[in-house]
Amino acid sequence: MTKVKSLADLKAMREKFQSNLDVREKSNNQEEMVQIKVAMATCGIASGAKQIMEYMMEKADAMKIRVVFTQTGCMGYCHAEPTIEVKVPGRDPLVFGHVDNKKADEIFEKYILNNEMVDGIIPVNYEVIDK
Amino acid sequence: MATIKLSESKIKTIKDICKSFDNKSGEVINVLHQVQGAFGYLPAEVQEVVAMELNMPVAQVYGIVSFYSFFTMQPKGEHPISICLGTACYVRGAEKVLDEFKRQLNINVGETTKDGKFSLNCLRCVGACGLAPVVMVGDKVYGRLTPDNVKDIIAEYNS
Amino acid sequence: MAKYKMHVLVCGGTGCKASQSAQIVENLKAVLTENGLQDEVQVITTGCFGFCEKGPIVKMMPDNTFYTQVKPEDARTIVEEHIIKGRKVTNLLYTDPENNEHVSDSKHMGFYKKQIRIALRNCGFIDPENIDESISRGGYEALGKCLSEMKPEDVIQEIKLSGLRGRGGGGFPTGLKWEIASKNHADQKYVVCNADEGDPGAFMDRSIMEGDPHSIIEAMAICGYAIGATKGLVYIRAEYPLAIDRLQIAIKQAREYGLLGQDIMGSGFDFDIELRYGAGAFVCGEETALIHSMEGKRGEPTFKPPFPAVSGYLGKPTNVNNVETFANIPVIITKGADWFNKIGTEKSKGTKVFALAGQINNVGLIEVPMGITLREVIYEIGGGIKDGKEFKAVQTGGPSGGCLTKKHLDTPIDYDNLIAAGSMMGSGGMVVMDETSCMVSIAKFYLEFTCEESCGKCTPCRIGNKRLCEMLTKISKGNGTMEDLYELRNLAAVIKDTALCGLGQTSPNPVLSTLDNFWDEYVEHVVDKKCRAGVCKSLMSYEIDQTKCVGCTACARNCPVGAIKGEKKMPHTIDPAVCIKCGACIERCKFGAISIK
Amino acid sequence: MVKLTIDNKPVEVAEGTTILKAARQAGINIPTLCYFELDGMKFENKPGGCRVCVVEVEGRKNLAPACATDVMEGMVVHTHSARVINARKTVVELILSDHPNDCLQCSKSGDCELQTLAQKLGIREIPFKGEQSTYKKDSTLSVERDMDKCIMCRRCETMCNKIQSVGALSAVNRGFEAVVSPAFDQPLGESSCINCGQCVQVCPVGALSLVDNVADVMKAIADPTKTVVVQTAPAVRVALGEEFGMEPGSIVTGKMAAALRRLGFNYVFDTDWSADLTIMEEGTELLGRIGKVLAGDKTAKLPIFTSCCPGWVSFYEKNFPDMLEYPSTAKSPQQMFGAVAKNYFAEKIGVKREDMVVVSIMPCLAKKSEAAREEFKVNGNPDVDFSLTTRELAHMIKQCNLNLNDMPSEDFDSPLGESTGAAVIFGATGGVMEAAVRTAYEVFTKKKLDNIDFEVLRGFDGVKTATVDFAGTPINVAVAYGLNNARIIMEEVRDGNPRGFHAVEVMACPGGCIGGAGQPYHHGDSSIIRKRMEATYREDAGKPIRKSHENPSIIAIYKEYFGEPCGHKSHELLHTHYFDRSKKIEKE
Repeated sequence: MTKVKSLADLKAMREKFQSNLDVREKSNNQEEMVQIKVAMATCGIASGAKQIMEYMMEKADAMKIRVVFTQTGCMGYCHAEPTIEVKVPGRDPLVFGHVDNKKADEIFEKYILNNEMVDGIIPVNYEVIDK
Repeated sequence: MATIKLSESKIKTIKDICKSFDNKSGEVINVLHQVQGAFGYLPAEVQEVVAMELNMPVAQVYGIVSFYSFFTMQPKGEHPISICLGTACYVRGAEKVLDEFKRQLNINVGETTKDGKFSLNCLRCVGACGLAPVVMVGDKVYGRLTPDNVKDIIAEYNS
Repeated sequence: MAKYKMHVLVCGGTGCKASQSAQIVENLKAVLTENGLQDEVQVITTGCFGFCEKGPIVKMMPDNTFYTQVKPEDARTIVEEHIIKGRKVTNLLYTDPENNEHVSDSKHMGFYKKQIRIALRNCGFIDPENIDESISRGGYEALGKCLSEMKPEDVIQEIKLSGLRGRGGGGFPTGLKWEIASKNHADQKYVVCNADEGDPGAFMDRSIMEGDPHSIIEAMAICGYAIGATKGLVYIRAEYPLAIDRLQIAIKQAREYGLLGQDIMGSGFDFDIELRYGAGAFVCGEETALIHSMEGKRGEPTFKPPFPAVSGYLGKPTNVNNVETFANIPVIITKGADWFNKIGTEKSKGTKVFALAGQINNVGLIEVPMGITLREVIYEIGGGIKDGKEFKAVQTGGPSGGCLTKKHLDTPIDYDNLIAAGSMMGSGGMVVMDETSCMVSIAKFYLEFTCEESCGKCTPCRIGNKRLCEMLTKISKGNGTMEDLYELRNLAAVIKDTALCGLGQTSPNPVLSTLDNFWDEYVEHVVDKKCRAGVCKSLMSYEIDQTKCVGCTACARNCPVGAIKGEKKMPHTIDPAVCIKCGACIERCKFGAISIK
Repeated sequence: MVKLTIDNKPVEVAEGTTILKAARQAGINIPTLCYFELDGMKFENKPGGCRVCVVEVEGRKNLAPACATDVMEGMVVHTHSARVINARKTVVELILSDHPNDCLQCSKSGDCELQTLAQKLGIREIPFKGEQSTYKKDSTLSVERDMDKCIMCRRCETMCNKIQSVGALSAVNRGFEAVVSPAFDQPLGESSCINCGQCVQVCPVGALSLVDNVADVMKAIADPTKTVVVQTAPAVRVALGEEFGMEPGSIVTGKMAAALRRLGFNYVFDTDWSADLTIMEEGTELLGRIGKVLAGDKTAKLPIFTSCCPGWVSFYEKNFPDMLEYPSTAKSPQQMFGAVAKNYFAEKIGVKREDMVVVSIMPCLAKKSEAAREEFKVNGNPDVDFSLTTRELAHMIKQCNLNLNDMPSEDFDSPLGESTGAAVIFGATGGVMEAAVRTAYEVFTKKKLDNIDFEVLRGFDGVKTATVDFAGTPINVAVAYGLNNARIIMEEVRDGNPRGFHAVEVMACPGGCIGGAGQPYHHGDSSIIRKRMEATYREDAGKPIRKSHENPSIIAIYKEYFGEPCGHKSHELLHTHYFDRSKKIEKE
């Protein structure tokens, strides 16, 4: 059994465990964070939504961007799967279609970090899922 | 002085419990908790053996048993019914539920039915105030009760 | 290790467990596995969320959806709808009673809006049986800070500056208590956590121990370091099996991590904790009685001084604090006294946990800043009185407290204001009553409790409270006189003045406060022989309104003593000589024909 | 020193003094009820439970119990403000509301602390009506219990547990039902009680009292077919006078003998006589055991424990069944007297055993139970028929319209009335040991003892030890009173007797028999017991003969009847054996 031998030890341990609780910690103040909803209905999953979600989670971690990932059902853009909705604090939500790893990189580097437009935005004609 | 009669296995159980606490008289409450856990109640003979093992006067053991409401010298029914009379349950009508249990079982608080199936007790707050009024049968908690539910609860254990 | 994308928190507090929350967890796990999602979604059993009225609670993370009154069979819907399809299960969402709208996020619920969670910071958020989750929330960092950066006197100074006062009832300044214990030198000292929560209708300490046991362990160790004690004891009610389990698990985990035991975090400080079990004696909440009980004796209090800080457990200096007090300690150390003492009022700092119960819509556990008003608690957090009835009184402080009325609704709640109003903070029970509560009966209820729980050592409590109770019984039976009311007041005052321990001294409060605030109701019982709430059976008579009765015979069939007579389809009548006033007829009558006069 | 003000009086007392004691020093007597202290005898009972002694301390929220509150610099105390008097009266009214109103018939009437208090406070009616506690009446051969009268002062509990370590009584139940009782509310006689009666001596009310045998004795005296013989114990003569308003420590030996004669006893004898006989037997037994041990006899046990005290005898029979060979087999003086009276003396005066009634006057309650032991009966007829206490004798004298003060001084009858100073001191702790040493020394060394006053064995210490030089042989002796002190020594002996004791004297009661449970109530005033002790040694010093073996009547009876100490005849009449009376667990 690992013993905690100093305060530094304890802090390192906290660091190590923290990601496990990230999902919960983030949920407490999601309004201040980037929220990414991944459409995870049958069509989404079939076109690789799961993989893209995992990729983006790792990407966010690597870039040290605090992102809340949630799964949602079908957004109605089956033609453009995988689709994701990105909500950056202070901006309107945007929905991106045909997201792959390359597109994901772009979304992070250009849109989220620098507010530059990226191809693949689907016009806002969808209904908000939460209603 | 009198001779105390008790079965060998019970004596052994008590001795083992006392020994696990190094036969220290300061541990008497912990010992009584475990002994009651083993036998369900603490009859006089059992207290005598506890006193002897912990080398303390049996009057003091009885002084403790009779002080704490958790300890009982009466065997409980097969299904001990405990009615919460904490404030939250009280203001939400626990007394009526209690009266109904008394009526249905035809026993008073602290008593056991003739067939040994049910015994009736009151307790103060099990901490499930959100479910008030609350009744426990054994370890099972029944919440948001009205006198109408009493019959069904008893029936559940009578089949 | 699998990285979970979603966490489902299920309340594992006693209340929710009683409503089958364990089964919900099992079902959730089963359905998740069925769908191959066991590595995607983590199901965690947490401590109490507080909103017991609406339990069992299930919270979905990270989207923060708060499901209420979930049943085991709802597990499938939650997984298939919410988790797989991403659609919220609307019928499990909380409905705002104001506008009948569904609220999905607890932050937008009235119940949670005004709360500040310090003592309950981790309750309903972490798995209390997993020390890693506690550590990742900063658990044991305060202890680490004390051991590596602070001298014991710095720790005491910080607690003193914070203004923290004992949350168990009396409100004694915690830092001062520690200081006294630290200054008494002895070969052995003890830190005791008083977890013998006995107020009927109060369960905050239980919830903390069930929801965040590590915060107690950490705080006790900090206290041990501050006062120079290496041994800690938790005196816990045997009636709290879940809390005992979780504490035992937590102590074991802390030992494994070296956070209890010898040379904690390489500081050379040793500390360990043992559990001692209460056995059902309310008086053992009093610290000297508690100590005697831990020593294996009858839990009788002794006169103070000597205080436990001088001569306590086994005659050694002992510091006794209650669970909630300890739960505040780590936060004060990490965030600093200055942060803490900005919350609350001038003389009462920080927050207080209350167990909100009674005739109120939102029964549950709340943590609010000191200084909040009763109105805010009852109407904004508590959601008002049940069934739209009228607020009559709120009882705080349990058997040691008193009943407050409408005129106190805007009084800021703190130690001193409550005492000035004739009640007290107590451990935090708060029972709301509507017009159906009779104040004489309420006073009698508490006195019966005190009589049953009196240790019997001193005359005023042993005989005095018994006599008070008998006088109240006499009054509720309609046999009281005005002289009785004056004698009631005199006796109550003498008991308050002469009883041996704090419990005896406060035991007449329910009588005195109801006499003060509901004098008219007492006079009504005595002079008019009337109980306006319809509770005192001897003062009631049941009557059937001949114009409303249709002769359905439901009342007559359900009368246990055959007091109701009448032909079928003809108005019935009640024979008052036979009637035992049980109320069975009223409950059965569908036509509202029976009334209490 | 701490300065404070009590009732506007400046008072200066040592730090750690209670308000109660500070007030007493200032001449202010705050009433108490549960509080009880025997100064210098380590007996203290202050649970702070009755709340009668509450006083007002300026600046404090609540009234403070004077018995348990230490003084503080600058404290301002009021002991009789309106608030205090109202509270004190209410508290006493509450006690009375749960107490039978049968003062007229109560054995404690006139000596009752609650009655005195109610009078002092001028209580004329009890405003509280309600349930009264009722319990089964219960009695052993010595102690009567009427717990309806119990006021929960807990003095008896403290005495039974802390001082005597008997553990028969404990507070049981809680709240209004709380009471002091044996386990499971069983009869006291079935408990570990050894009938020392100290619970009775300290009870402030009539809850615990003695079994009164006055009527039995009066009946025997009235029966013309009976020859009634009375014996009086050493400690009675230094205490009886108190019941008749005399100063504590008054010696009333002659007046008592006169009163007994006027009460109609046929022969007025003295237990002091059989105390001398006890020394002969016990001393010889001691020397015999020492001799055997020195000769390497493993069956002989040392130390020898005295066996005069029946409370102590019951105590070791119940608690140390494995050590029954240690105590002396000599009967107590009461029983030696009974055996001699009903055999030797009855024969001598030609009265049949059944027609002789032996009455003893004892400072003791346990003597009543001792007299009833089966081993002290012949065909169901006991050697001692009735054992009365000092208090009962006083009642009897009063009942017969006699006043001890008016009695002339008379001698005891012969032959069982002659005694020495050694017998007199049996009444005080250490006395039996001193008397035994006076005789054993001279018998062992065949030399005359120059100084017979063994100061080291006197006084109020609970345990005293000394080494006496028997002309080159050091003899280690110990003296204890209070059975917890005795228990500690017994356990020490069981663990190998590290201090090498040869002889140990044990008396159950505080200060020995002078503090016995049958003596006039001392109400916690230990100076009364001290004065009885002083009187005891005064009486000894005034005696012409002060060594038991020099008592001519004792020398005569050995010559005429017993032959030699510990001989065949004395074994038959003067020695006994002990029984294992401990609690047993039997497997079913």
